[in-house]
Amino acid sequence: MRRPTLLFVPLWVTYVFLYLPIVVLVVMSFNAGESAYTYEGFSLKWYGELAADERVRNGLINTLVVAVGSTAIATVLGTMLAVGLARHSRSKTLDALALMPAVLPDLVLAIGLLLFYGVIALTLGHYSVILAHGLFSMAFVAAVVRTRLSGADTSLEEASRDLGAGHVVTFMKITLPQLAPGIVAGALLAFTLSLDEFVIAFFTIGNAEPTLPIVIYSMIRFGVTPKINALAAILLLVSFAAVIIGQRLTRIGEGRSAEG
Amino acid sequence: ACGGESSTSPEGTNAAAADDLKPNADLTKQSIQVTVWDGYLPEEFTKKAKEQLKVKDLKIALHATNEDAMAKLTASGDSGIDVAFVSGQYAQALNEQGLLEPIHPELIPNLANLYPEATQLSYDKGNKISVPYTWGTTGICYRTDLVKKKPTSWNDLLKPPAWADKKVTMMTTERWLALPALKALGYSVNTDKDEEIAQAKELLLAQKPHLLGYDDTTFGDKLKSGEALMVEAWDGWCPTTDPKGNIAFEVPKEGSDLWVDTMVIMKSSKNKEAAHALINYILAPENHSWAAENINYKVPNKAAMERVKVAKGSLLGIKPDELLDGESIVDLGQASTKYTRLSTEVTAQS
Amino acid sequence: MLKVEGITRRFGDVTALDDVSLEIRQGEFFALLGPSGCGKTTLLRIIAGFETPDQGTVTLDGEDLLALPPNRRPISLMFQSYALFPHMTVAKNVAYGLERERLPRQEIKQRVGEVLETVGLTAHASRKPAQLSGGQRQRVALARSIVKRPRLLLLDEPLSALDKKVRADMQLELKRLQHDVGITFVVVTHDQEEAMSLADRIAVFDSGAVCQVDEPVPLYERPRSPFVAGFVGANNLFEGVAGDADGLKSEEFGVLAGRPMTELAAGGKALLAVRPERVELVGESEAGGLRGSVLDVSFYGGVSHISVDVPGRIQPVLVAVQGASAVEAGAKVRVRWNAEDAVIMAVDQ
Amino acid sequence: MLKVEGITRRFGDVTALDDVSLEIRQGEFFALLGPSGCGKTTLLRIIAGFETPDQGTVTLDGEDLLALPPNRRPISLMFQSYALFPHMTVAKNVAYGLERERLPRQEIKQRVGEVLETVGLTAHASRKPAQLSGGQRQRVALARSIVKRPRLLLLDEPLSALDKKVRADMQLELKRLQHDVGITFVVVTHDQEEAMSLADRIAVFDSGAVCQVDEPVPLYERPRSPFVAGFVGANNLFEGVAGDADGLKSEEFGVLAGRPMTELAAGGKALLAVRPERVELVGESEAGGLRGSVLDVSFYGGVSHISVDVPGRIQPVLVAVQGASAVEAGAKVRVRWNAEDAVIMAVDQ
Amino acid sequence: MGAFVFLSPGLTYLVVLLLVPLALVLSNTVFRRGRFGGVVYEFTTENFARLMDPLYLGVVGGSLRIAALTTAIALLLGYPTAYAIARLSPKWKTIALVAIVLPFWTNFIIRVYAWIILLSGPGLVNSGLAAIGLGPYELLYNRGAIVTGLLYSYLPLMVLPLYAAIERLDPQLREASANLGASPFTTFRKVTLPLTIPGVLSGCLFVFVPSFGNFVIPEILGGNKSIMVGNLIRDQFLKARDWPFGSTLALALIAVLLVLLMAQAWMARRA
Ligand SMILES: Nc1ncnc2c1ncn2[C@@H]1O[C@H](COP(=O)(O)OP(=O)(O)OP(=O)(O)O)[C@@H](O)[C@H]1O
Ligand SMILES: Nc1ncnc2c1ncn2[C@@H]1O[C@H](COP(=O)(O)OP(=O)(O)OP(=O)(O)O)[C@@H](O)[C@H]1O
Ligand SMILES: NCCCCNCCCN
Ligand SMILES: [Mg+2]
Ligand SMILES: [Mg+2]
Repeated sequence: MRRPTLLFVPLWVTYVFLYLPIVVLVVMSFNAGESAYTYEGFSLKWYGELAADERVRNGLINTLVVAVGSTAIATVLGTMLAVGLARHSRSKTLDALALMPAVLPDLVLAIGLLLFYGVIALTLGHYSVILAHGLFSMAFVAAVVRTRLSGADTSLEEASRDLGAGHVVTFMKITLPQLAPGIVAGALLAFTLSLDEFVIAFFTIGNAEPTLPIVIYSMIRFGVTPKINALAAILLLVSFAAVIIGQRLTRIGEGRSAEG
Repeated sequence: ACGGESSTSPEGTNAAAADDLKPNADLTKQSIQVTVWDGYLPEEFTKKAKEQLKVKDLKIALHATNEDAMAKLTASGDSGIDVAFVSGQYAQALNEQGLLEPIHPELIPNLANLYPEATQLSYDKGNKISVPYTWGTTGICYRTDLVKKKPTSWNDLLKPPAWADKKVTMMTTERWLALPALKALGYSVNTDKDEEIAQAKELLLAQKPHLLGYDDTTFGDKLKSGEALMVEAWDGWCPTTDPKGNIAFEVPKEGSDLWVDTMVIMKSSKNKEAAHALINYILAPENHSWAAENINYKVPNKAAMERVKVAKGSLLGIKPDELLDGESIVDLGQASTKYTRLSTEVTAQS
Repeated sequence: MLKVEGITRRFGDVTALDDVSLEIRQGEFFALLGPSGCGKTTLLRIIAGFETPDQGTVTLDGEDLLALPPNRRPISLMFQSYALFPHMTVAKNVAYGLERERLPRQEIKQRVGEVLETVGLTAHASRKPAQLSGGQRQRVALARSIVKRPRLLLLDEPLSALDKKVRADMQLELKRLQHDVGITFVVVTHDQEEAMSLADRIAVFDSGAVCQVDEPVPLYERPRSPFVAGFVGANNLFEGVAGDADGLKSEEFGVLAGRPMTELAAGGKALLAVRPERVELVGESEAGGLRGSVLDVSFYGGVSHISVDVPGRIQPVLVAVQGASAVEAGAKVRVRWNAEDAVIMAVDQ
Repeated sequence: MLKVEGITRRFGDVTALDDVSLEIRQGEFFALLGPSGCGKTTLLRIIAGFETPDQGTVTLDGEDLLALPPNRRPISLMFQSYALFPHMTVAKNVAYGLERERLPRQEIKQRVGEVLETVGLTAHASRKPAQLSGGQRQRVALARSIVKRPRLLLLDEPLSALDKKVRADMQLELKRLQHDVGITFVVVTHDQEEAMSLADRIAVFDSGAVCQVDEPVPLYERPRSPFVAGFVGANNLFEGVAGDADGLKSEEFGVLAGRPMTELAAGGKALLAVRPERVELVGESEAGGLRGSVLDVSFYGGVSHISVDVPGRIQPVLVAVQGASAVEAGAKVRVRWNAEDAVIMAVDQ
Repeated sequence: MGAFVFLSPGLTYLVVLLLVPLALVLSNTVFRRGRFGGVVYEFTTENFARLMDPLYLGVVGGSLRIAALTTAIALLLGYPTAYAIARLSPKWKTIALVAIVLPFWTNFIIRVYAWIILLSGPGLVNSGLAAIGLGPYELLYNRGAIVTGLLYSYLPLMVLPLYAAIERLDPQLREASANLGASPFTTFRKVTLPLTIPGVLSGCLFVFVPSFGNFVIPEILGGNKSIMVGNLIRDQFLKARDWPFGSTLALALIAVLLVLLMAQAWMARRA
């Protein structure tokens, strides 16, 4: 069928909206001047300053550690939860409970967790942030996966059971691949949310070395310099690289499964 | 366990109730965890202090605001923090909750370097629970090239002239939000009288439509970019040393505050001797002067200030006795909620 | 072998199965025949374990089947909707059940190859289901369930999307499987021809209940109820009362030749059924039978169906003749049949 | 009316349609008959506008159809997979197309009621598709496309899930629509009987190409190619060479009686086809025909199929007789036919 | 059996790290603030009485309006976007989707700051407008700027679930609708939209909630001039150190969200 080009107007509006500020950030990162707002000529000096900033580097590492850890927890538990709720439960209460961390404002969750960690006298650190991020990420993963599950054909699972597969094998071989796009989307969402999460991390990291958003938050408190723009540009570059590598990897993965 | 109980311990816990600390304790067995504002200590601080004090470990955590620090220090069972940097009234509040270890002056010989004025701060007379690190005041920071008339009164900010309409900012942290109005009305910054606070509110509400915004942190940038012409500012954060030389600071004639950022030692600390040793290290003139030179805040350390070269336009020249003209902000306990409400009422108004 | 007893299943206010009992013998080819929506799929799903009956028991060689989870039942079900795994190739789909039995790879490969050969999809082994036509998908589903050689194979409309030719091949293949491997088959179909040509025995369903279980010829020739008579083959039905030795007393046509299936109460309401292929079409001038005029001639390939409008009847009388027919619409004719070709049965009130 | 010219459509390396040309006349009932995967659905999708051909044109009364978006084509398509709207009731599904025409509510209600009556789903009007059986869904899909009374109605396997009885009703209904409303029909089917009984003309497809377009009786009786002969009806085929006036010269059986369809080059490879119902089964002692023994007897209701193993042939010879047959497997018999009942055609190399 | 295997790990996690902490927060609501912060375990209902103060109710109402407006715009922009992405070829689909989330891999705060550069008095938008002889307009430090920032931050949370819902629609349903005479728009309204309501609801929830509870964006882009309920809560915990009242505000917020969740469940069931 012919595609009406009109259909793609909103898409372009969205991309312009999403990328205009990003482009501005990147351009301003090459600002020779001190101001984050007014461009005064080209310079790479802010990148040099950034490179010398050990806190930013460590912040980035900590952020990745937290994001990978919490995404792993959230993806596994969230997927299981979605399947369990969709296939083995009729409880509306459990449904609501599973969605709650995603719909609870960060602040409430942060305060609650802080109180809780205090009560059990846990010395805070990166793992307490991972647990906290895992909690809301799990809800996001579960929600996305369930959206996919609700449209999935249950007769596929029945067919698998009929062919002699137990619950677990059916889950691994049939349900999971069916859900894969949902799980990947959920994991991506979880990872993205964690990378960027500030409030909860701020409250639950204790005295451990801060994650990048916390570093940025405190940098910004003392005024915005193009150094922060340079950081944004680098993050963007890293993201692009990650995406391209990720694409390559999935393509290799697909190639292999097509042969088998 | 949910945060500090409301302690009934009297103001200024006496030293007799404190632990016995050994001046010659083996510091190599102690590790120090500090929480401090970002940028408040030099980058090489950790390495140098660790070397010199010979402590087992020294770690720095950062907080952005007093509030953040309070959340850390009061919420969980054991924060793990030995030394914290907070503003004076917060030190007072922490002490009210029984969370602070009294200062053992015998372990901090460098206390002698402080200005005498720095031992008479109203939230902690005699430095019983805190040791001041920086101090300063609040005033109007402005663009000399763009204002039509130099501001001299808080009213210049509260009722901006037409040329400054929507080009002024106020601070949002509640006590500093109220300060210009209270001072303009001639009241104490520590008032707990409903009537006075209500009048301040009227002034602030009337001001709101003429504001660019409320800003605690980036007002300097707004001045530099010309978005703002006059802002309420802490002295050190007013970019008077900007090379363009078009920014100045003025303490309005109605008077202002004296704020102090201090160091405290947590009662829960297991490394109290090392904590004292660290404060003593910071008070050494060659160390303490760093703060004045790099964060543009005056330090209450006579010996240190004498080493500092005052740059052109710098506000470091303000003398301690001038500073003491300012009124110290103290914690108001229950009455502090009145200020929260005031700031809510002002900011919620549309 | 398989014993279904007193099974009832309701969905809300729909009773899909109503006290159904059946017994299926070892090695038998059993067909469930019935109109759309009569509960055939539901029964298979209960046997396979995907639906729980509200009442009743299902046993396989005396063992309670309902207590076993679906994957422990030695039963394969071919789904009416195929339920092919969309992310697997045809070969992977077929191999799936064998892999669950942990057979050696070599054996799996060989058996998959054989069964794909059988269903004529060797060339499509590495395609995904989305790239197949409807009939091709059905064959994959069939291959996937027969490759396991289960003790009991349940097939839900296995051949409905296939053309006659492939269908005939498949039917032969199913029969061969039944003989060679000794699998017991239960096939759901709404196609009476398929049921009759394949099955050893047929159960006719109507609205969730079993009407008659019989071998094909008796079922066809001696239906026990008007429903079966009407459903199995396009019977010509005449209403009347029983009692006459020669046939059915009809109000409009007098006595119609026929034989009662069972002892009938004289004077009771009854129905006479006669198959289209047993009805003879003769010239108007011949003796006997009923007069009428040809309404329509339909050519079906091997046979032609001629509908004859007989005054006094609403439904035309259907006559089947081999090959193309020479009569034309509008011709005046007579229809008649031999008494032994017509069945008389009671109508239950 | 509808003219399809030189349509080609490829999916990757599969050529679903290969230079297909057809002409369908106003008011005609046209059937597309062909094995699974031969491209029937693809052709309908091109006509309806959901697939763009790689080459070729489609015109409706001279107007270029390919230039119109699907919703502007005066064509209804009934999807093979039904494509019922899962969130709407049966009645809503059926009313959907009428609502798009902004008909008065009263009229919509009435027409929906009528069509549901026709397909026997009045009682299910307020159910959702998920609560229906396979056959019921198919009938909803059918109702949804016929209710619009479009100029051209494309039906993709409209009756495959229905039992014989409902199917016969539906077939009558389709024919009535054709006559009363004057709709032109294109029906896809793999069921040759359905094609023959319904259609005015039939196009036989094979692997994306049209093999023969003809009326049912000629198609059945005079297939022009071995494929058509094999596909339409279960023909018995014999190989040999043309040339003899009486029939086909076969290596194994000598001359077999038959009539050539067209002029055949003497000595060219040829095939003789004879319909099972044209083959006569006689005692071993009778004269003529081929000797063999009965392999299997299948009862199909109206007819029985008897397969006879004839030494010298791999495939058994199929014989159709009316009703149940008395012969049993193993009996020694002869098969024979009249010359005018067997067709001889050339085999293209 | 299956229920236990699949549900118990996640549920345990939820109980320990969600319900228990929330119970701790909620228990605060019936106690008094200590003189210098903290909690005094003395029963009181004063926090709830305070909640009814028009001052606080007004802030809650204002936040609801801002969040609702943001959500509505996100839906209006996000739906066609997700729809267009779902119609792309598989290869472009992935790229288009990644492009939606990519900006998020920089940093929330930096991205919000970028809008200051764009919207401020001497900023880019005003410069652009000046070039065509318009403005300058006050684009920053007002509600519009807050909504822009919220929209910018949470639009992808609308697009992703919508995309998931649209993508799994059987394309034949759209075809059937077109075939029955429906224009693309009618097909959208009658078939696509109703069948993607679950995705719409998830997307709306994912945008509404963080918008409603936000406090960073009103601070940065709103110039702190119009606070939202998130600022209120944050201030009670961090500034006023009035945990009991902060907890009570949090409870109000949770209550609003529970109502929304129930509405969502109800609508999803009807769809
Ligand atoms: N999940 C369900 N909810 C409600 N009713 C149902 C459900 N499943 C089946 N039914 C109803 O139960 C009856 C029997 O359905 P079933 O699928 O067993 O029919 P069937 O004999 O297989 O028909 P077909 O030949 O058309 O496939 C039908 O009336 C159907 O509408
Ligand atoms: N989207 C597609 N991608 C790849 N191959 C396809 C696609 N659609 C159809 N085909 C192939 O094109 C050929 C014709 O398919 P089509 O669906 O038209 O067959 P059909 O005649 O309708 O068969 P059936 O009677 O089984 O429904 C088949 O070989 C099929 O595998
Ligand atoms: N960049 C903002 C990340 C927001 C994450 N919110 C999680 C919701 C927790 N309730
Ligand atoms: Mg069925
Ligand atoms: Mg097809």
